[in-house]
Amino acid sequence: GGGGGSEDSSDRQTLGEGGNAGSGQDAEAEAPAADVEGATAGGTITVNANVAPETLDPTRAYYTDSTAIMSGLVTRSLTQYKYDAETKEMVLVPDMATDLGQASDDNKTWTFTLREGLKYEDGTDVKAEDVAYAIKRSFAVEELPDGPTYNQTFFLDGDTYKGPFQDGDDYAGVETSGNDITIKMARPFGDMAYYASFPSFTAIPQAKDTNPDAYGNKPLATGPYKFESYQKGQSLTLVKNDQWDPATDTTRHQYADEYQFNFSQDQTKIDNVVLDDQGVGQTTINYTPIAPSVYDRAQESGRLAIGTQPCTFMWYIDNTKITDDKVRQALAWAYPYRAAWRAGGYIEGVTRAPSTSILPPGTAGRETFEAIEGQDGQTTDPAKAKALLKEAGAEGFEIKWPYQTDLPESVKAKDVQAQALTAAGFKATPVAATSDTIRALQSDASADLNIRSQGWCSDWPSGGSWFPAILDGGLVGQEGMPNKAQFKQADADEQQDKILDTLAGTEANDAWGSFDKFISQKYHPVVTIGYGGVALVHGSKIGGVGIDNVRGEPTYSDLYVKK
Amino acid sequence: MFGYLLRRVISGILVLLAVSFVLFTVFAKGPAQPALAYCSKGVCTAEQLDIIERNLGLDQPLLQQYGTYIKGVVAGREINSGTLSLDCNVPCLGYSFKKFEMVTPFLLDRFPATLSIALGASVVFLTVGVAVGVISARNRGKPLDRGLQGFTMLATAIPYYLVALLAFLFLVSKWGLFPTTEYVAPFAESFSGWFKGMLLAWLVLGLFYTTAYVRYSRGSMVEALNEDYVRTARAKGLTDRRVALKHALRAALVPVVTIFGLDFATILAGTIFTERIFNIQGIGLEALQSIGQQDLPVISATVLIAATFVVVSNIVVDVAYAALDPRVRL
Amino acid sequence: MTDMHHPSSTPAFLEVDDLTVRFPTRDGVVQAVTGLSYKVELGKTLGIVGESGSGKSVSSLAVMGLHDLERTDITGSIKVEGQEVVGLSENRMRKLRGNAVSMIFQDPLTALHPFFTIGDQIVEGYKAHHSGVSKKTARAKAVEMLERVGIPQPNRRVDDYPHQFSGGMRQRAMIAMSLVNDPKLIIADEPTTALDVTVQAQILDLLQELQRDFGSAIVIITHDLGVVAEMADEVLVMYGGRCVEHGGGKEVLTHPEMPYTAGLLSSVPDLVGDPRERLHPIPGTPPSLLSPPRGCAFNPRCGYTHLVPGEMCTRELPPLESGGRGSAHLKRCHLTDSGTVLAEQLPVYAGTAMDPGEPAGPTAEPDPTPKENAGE
Amino acid sequence: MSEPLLEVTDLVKHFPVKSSGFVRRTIGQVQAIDGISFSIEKGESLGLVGESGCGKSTTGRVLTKLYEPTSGSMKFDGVDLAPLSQKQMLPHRKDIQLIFQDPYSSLNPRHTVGSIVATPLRTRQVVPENKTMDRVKELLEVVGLNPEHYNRYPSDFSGGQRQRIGIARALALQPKLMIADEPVSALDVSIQAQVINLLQDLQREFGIAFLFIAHDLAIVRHFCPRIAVMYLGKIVEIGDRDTIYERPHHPYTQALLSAVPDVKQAEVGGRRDRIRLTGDVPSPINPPSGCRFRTRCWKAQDICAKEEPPLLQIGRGPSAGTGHQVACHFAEPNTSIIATPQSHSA
Amino acid sequence: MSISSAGLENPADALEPDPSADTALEKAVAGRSPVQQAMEQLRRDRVAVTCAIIIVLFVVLALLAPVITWLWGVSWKTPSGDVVLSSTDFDGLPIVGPPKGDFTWEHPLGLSPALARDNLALWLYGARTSIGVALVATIASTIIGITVGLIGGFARGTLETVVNWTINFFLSLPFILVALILAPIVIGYYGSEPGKLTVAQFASLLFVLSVFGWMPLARLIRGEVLSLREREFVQAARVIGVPTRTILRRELLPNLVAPIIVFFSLSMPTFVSAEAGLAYLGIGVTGYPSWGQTINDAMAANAFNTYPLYLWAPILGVLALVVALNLLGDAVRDAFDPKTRR
Ligand SMILES: Nc1ncnc2c1ncn2[C@@H]1O[C@H](COP(=O)(O)OP(=O)(O)OP(=O)(O)O)[C@@H](O)[C@H]1O
Ligand SMILES: Nc1ncnc2c1ncn2[C@@H]1O[C@H](COP(=O)(O)OP(=O)(O)OP(=O)(O)O)[C@@H](O)[C@H]1O
Ligand SMILES: [Mg+2]
Ligand SMILES: [Mg+2]
Repeated sequence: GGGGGSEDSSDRQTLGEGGNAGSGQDAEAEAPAADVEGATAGGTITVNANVAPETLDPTRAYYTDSTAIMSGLVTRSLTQYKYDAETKEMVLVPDMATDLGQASDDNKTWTFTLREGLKYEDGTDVKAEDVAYAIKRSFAVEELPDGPTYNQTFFLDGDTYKGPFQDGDDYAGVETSGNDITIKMARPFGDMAYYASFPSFTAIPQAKDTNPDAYGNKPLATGPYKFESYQKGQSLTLVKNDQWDPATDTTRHQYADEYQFNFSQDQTKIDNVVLDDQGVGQTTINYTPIAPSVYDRAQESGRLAIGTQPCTFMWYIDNTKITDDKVRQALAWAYPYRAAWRAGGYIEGVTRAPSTSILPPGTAGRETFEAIEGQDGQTTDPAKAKALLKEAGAEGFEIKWPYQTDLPESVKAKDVQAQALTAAGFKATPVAATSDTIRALQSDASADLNIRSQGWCSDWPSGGSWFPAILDGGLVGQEGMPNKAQFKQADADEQQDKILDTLAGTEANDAWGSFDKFISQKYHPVVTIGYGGVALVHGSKIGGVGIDNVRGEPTYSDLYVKK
Repeated sequence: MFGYLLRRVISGILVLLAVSFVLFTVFAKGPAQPALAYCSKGVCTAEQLDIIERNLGLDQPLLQQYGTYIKGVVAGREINSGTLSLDCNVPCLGYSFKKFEMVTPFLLDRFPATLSIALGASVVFLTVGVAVGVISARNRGKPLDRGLQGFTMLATAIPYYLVALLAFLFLVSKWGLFPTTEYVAPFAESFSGWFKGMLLAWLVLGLFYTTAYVRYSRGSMVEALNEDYVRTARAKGLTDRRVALKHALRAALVPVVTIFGLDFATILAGTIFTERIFNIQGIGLEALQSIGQQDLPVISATVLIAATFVVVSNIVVDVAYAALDPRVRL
Repeated sequence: MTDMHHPSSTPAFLEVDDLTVRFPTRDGVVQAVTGLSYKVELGKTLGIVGESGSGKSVSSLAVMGLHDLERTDITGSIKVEGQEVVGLSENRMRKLRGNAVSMIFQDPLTALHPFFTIGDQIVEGYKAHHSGVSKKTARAKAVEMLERVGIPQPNRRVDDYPHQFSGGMRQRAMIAMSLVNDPKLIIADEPTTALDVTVQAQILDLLQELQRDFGSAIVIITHDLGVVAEMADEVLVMYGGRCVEHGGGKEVLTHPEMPYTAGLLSSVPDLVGDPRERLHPIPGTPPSLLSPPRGCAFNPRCGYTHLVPGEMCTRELPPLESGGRGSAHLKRCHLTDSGTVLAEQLPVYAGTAMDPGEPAGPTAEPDPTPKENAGE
Repeated sequence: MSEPLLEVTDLVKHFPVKSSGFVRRTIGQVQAIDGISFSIEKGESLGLVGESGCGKSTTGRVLTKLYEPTSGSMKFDGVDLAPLSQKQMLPHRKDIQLIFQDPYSSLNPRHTVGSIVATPLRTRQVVPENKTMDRVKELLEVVGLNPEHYNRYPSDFSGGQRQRIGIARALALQPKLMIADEPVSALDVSIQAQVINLLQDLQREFGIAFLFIAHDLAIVRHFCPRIAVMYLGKIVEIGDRDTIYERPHHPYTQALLSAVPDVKQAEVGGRRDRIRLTGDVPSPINPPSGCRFRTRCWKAQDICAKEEPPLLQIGRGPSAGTGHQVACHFAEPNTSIIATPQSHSA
Repeated sequence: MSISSAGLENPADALEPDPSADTALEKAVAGRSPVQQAMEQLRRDRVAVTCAIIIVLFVVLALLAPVITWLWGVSWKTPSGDVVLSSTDFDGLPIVGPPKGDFTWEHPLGLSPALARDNLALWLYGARTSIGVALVATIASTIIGITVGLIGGFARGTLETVVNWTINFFLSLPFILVALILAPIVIGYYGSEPGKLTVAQFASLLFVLSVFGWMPLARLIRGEVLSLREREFVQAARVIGVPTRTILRRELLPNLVAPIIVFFSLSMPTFVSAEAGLAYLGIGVTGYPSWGQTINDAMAANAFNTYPLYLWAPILGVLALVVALNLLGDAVRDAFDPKTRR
């Protein structure tokens, strides 16, 4: 399969399986990275999006777009993914580190060795202390919120150390000696090599971090490009970083002279600009998926790139409010999968695909199964739902789920959902929110909702970045509702702990796969409403386009402007 | 004149104070808890919320907050937040904890772009609008007049956003008739770059507003052409052109200029969409974004700047009015 | 002024012949001026009098060529210095306007442009006919003209705006403006109506003085019979768009031959005679120009129709012809020997003559019968 | 002599002139009327003449309390109206009515004649509502309009007829005093006479007193047995008709009279020696010191600038006893202003 | 959006008949009121009649929307999931009717993308919302504008200052920003109660439109009143002792018909587009279609190059309405304005 597209019977490019979504590793990858075939230097690459990254601070970058931009072009980290054009897969390779890290036997101590010759954009050397500082900095979740939070779970003193701003440099979890950086864990953490690819595992000189809040407005580049100007929410201009040495880099290239990112653009506009393929449009790539209505045009143009995204979209059933398993199953039959994709502005089979398991395709150890017999992730059967409701004696059960009034697609999807729920014998009560309030609403356990709608994407291609983060009983009651299903079952939690504490590598991955099947079939804690995919268009003069299927983003560092 | 200006300025300042106070109250009494916007993923413990509120000064009584804000505007102030302590210079419009920047310099940076759009578009709709209005008025009742009136009317019927989008897509993206729109600083960078980058934005926004000005100027031109002094001018043996363009137009401009002052507020609304479609980073986009992010200081600042725009333009218009009409004494 | 003598051989400077001006409107055709003829010689003054709406202004605007030709039908002939101006191209007409022929308008406040200085407005007229004059010369000309019309401190006031002038000064400025090119014909449309009596006297003096100096012909339009009496060598009385009486000034005012003129004279109160005597107004209101009464336009208001046999007055338009008092005194009336009759007999108004029921006219109006006339 | 209907004493009306500065200080006063005194008997009519801007209309408006007087008293029927508030004024309103100069702007173009004339009746509830229309028709008939036209609009009427409507409106309340502010200046000569005759009839019939404001000396002469001449906010001469016209004492009155172009005088050989006044009326914001007329007066001497001449009774001669008063240091009669012609109708 | 400019076209238009024109009018009068005369003139004006017919037609179509859609058997509501799936393609574009299928009488204007709603029904109900909202908002802002303008023009002293200052204040508030700020507030309050939310959103739409739409009219009226109050007929009423409020209502208001008509005909279209813009922000008519919302949706669906009919049907609706309203407004104003009545 591979992460790329495949052709279905109607000539339409659709998603293939997720491949191994970056779970491949190549500890021996060599620097410099091999040239992209046909790549030429020079030119400006314009990147458009209808969204904008919340932050570009390396410590806070956690969304797929900000991670892809920063890791791909600006900030190097200990490890990184590299696009393999042949297999169209991402492969984990050493980046600033010389290898993928040396773990102790119990997976509780990890050591990375920094390469020689790494420099910041200002010409100063990158030191191991800077990486250590960056790691410590990522504990400062109060000052620098929104970043990944595995530190707190797995790292030594993760629950007590609050980062260098509050607790100073004294953190026992990270030690440096020469070029070595040693990270200590509180509990076994077999996936550290993956985790080390996050921008938070970059190097930040402490001296330059005087105003941590503002650091993200102009982070110091270690990669091939540096910030020239950044207008938050609107635009970002990257120019070549002449201090970057390709000989130290296994993944990145420095083809274009400049990257011009335009955020918060009108979707209709950017789709057409690229498809019209005139002037700047020829050297433009969009990182937000196209609107469905231009799909045909995009495909004809031959400049459509399709790929998977390791994401599963879910209706998190509030398991404390909808306690009857039959009602939960009824919801799975009632949900209007395909109609809701269309209403929601997704391209069936391309940007949304039927989902069965919680783990998306490409996740190591994933099992394919049906959580409910016959439910293939796209069948709506109101009669079955009705029957189940009747069995449960819950006819007219009220479903309250949120939607965004200022997002027309959300409003449309809500209409379809409400219709389907009503048809299936539920009482449908959509709850209005705006793009500003929806996050808070969905994170508020006391909100008057019994369904929350969200997607989750792999942080790395193993179940370890899924269940402990979103369906762990211990998370119930925590601020911000990380466990939006409020799912807490003794047997499930017991299994999770066992996997975390005793298993690593393939064993662990396989165990997560079975765990997925176990809870899905036994408890139906969520309705999986689709796997994600991306369909990007680019101008005719953009070369080296690949889809990073770890993040569902373009492979920025391979892009070049065709002559 | 000076006294008049002073009086107008003070009345304008009162307006601005009222505007800012209303904003403050709306936010303070509104259901949205502003501090929430600063929590990670919109999630905070009550403790964290308290800290944020303290940082933002939201725990103080409304009037005191307002007082602090106004003091900052006139005298500058120090902004403290947790580990941070920053000097905010006059006119201090606060510090954006969303952008981690001082609002004033940051908006000042965006301001020239917005001003460029507004002024350029004004030039377009004033010149085109008045020119078409004059042609219409001089040919009133004839097919040319009806045609022009009808045509300009059509433009208002289509939402501006659509007009701008289509203009961009076809004129720039598809046919490449216009250079890509962007803001280039006219003095610091390149004047011609600025002109080229703004041209389409000016034309589209300008032509959209032209409709109204065609109507105004046609109306006042028709009126002026009926005035006795126009007959006097003709009786002197002046050419019709000169009579229309010197005597009638001069008088017809006065009401148009007055309306222009009134309209400035709505032109600003137009710049928001213009900025978005034409990729021009100005205040309008910031306003749009800051509202999305509940970034209070930026919201207040943009609203205040917009209001100041209006107030100032009204004063300017009054002065222009006096310059146009010697009977008006300020 | 009677002592002024011009050889009668002098060809008339302005000759209006059978001038008809009509305005087609949505409601019908407004027959503003019908069959008007007159001549004015250089150095002479013609006074045109008549009620509001009788076509005085329209006829003189036709002479200036100031009508919007797309909305106006003009027939007949107007000759200025022998040159036909009806149908003259706009461009050539323009050369005449403000040059050989100029006009003074009634309300100097609205007739002067409020946004330009007095000087500018005078200079503009000068430059329009003297291409290539320097700024300085033009300004000097403006100052000179202001001085000429008696504005004190002309070189300072030349930069003033009209609103800084008083009413009388504005009218002087207006006159200065119209005289800047030494016109041979001045048309003054109610030049003093907006002014106070004392100022009016000043302006009338000024006009006479200027005429003496320049020898121009003047057409003065007014509805003030006193002004005509003072100024005019000849008087033309208009009613309903037509000339109804035409003759020497004193002649017409002392021995009117048209009942309308007589009516006008008797309705004006004066400074002599018994103040307690009742005024004798003409009953009713002026005729509609959209559908003028049949026959003599004045017949519905005339107190002498009973003296004309055979309902002539309502049937037939009387010709403009010489009455008993010499060929220069023309009248439009069926009444024979009207001069004497008017002098000796009081008008008789029959209630029916004024019956409002007739859809006679404009003022076909409601009830034009003033009470006091009904009884008389 | 019984108490006069209206007795105006030292009436002053100043309009403040504001500066354009930041604080809008009053930097001067338009001395529109500056201490005038006169009285009107029941059923009498007093003429008020003068040049534009001399304060005639202001006088009328102060008397109807459209403007608040600055000082002075105006006793009407024994009550001083000057200090009354608008509310206290209400009961007196029906007794003093105003006829306006402009027959176009004084009638609301959007109301029918009937409703215009009925407004005072309804507002003051003079007649029961069901009788209102009858009364309106009566009034229209009185002023010589066809009562059946009560449902037409002012635009359907000619100027003279409109003026009649205004008169009907003023008559509706049966006032004791009618202030006619240039009631005929906007009308054609032929119509002027109609309206003057009508007013005279009404005055006679209803015994209404008139304050007749005009700038046309000939018309005032026909309407008013007594005449006051105003100049720049002051009354400079007041007396009965014959005195004023035949033996005017004040130079201004003389000049005014001599400036009138008059057909009948033209008949007798043009104008007499016209007294040429130079210049314009000075600004009422800064009136000349002393005698206000001195700047245009040919008789002016030093004393005129220093001392304001009081309005004094002219005690001798034929004008004695007629209440002839003049405000001039050098008052002397001039009888040659008006030449007597032979009557043309003879 | 140019709410603020509506109606200022002819600031000096006098309402009173021009005296010099009256002889020219005389024929037409005989016993007819100005209103009747104006109607007469309008009746003779072919353009005006056509426009009136168009407007009436639109209003009738809007009113009869339920009947027509019922007769035609179409509905603007989202059909069931099965129908959505069977009538649209994977990319949301309809396969029944244009652009992918052929014309069908069942859905003469086709179906909407994604939700497969019937466009005819959307158009008809859209007309309902758009015209209705515009009408209500126009009436509301007209009333506010008249009231404030009358007071501002007639009052003196403190009240005058306050009123004028208020006008300036509202003029200075950036309408669009206030709307943007209001949206989340309203939704925050009523988000979880769909019934109340609809009402609140609708109410705030009308609030925003009318609160920010009245200033130009108020300024215009104030200007007119300032000149009208010096007219002698106002003085006459005061001399009679008519109370001020009655003077405002009876003497002044009837003379302000012309500017009010102009304002009316110019604001209606402004409000039609404003409604759409605000709906996008989340305040406005939700759960009901409107022309503006359809236009927005069509824009997002790239309808201008994939499905033109979807975009142009509502735009043509707005266009026809706007043009008709403006031309009719002009004609009505001309008919009532003696100056242009020739
Ligand atoms: N452009 C026009 N279109 C239609 N009718 C017109 C036009 N100009 C003038 N009239 C009409 O022609 C008639 C004569 O008007 P004119 O101005 O000549 O009167 P006048 O004698 O000058 O009166 P006044 O003393 O009021 O100035 C009037 O009834 C007037 O309404
Ligand atoms: N409301 C006002 N505010 C300020 N000044 C005023 C006001 N009304 C009148 N005036 C001034 O008072 C003076 C007298 O005015 P008024 O109207 O009484 O004169 P008038 O004698 O009636 O003149 P006219 O013959 O022109 O009607 C004038 O100088 C005028 O400018
Ligand atoms: Mg005239
Ligand atoms: Mg007056």
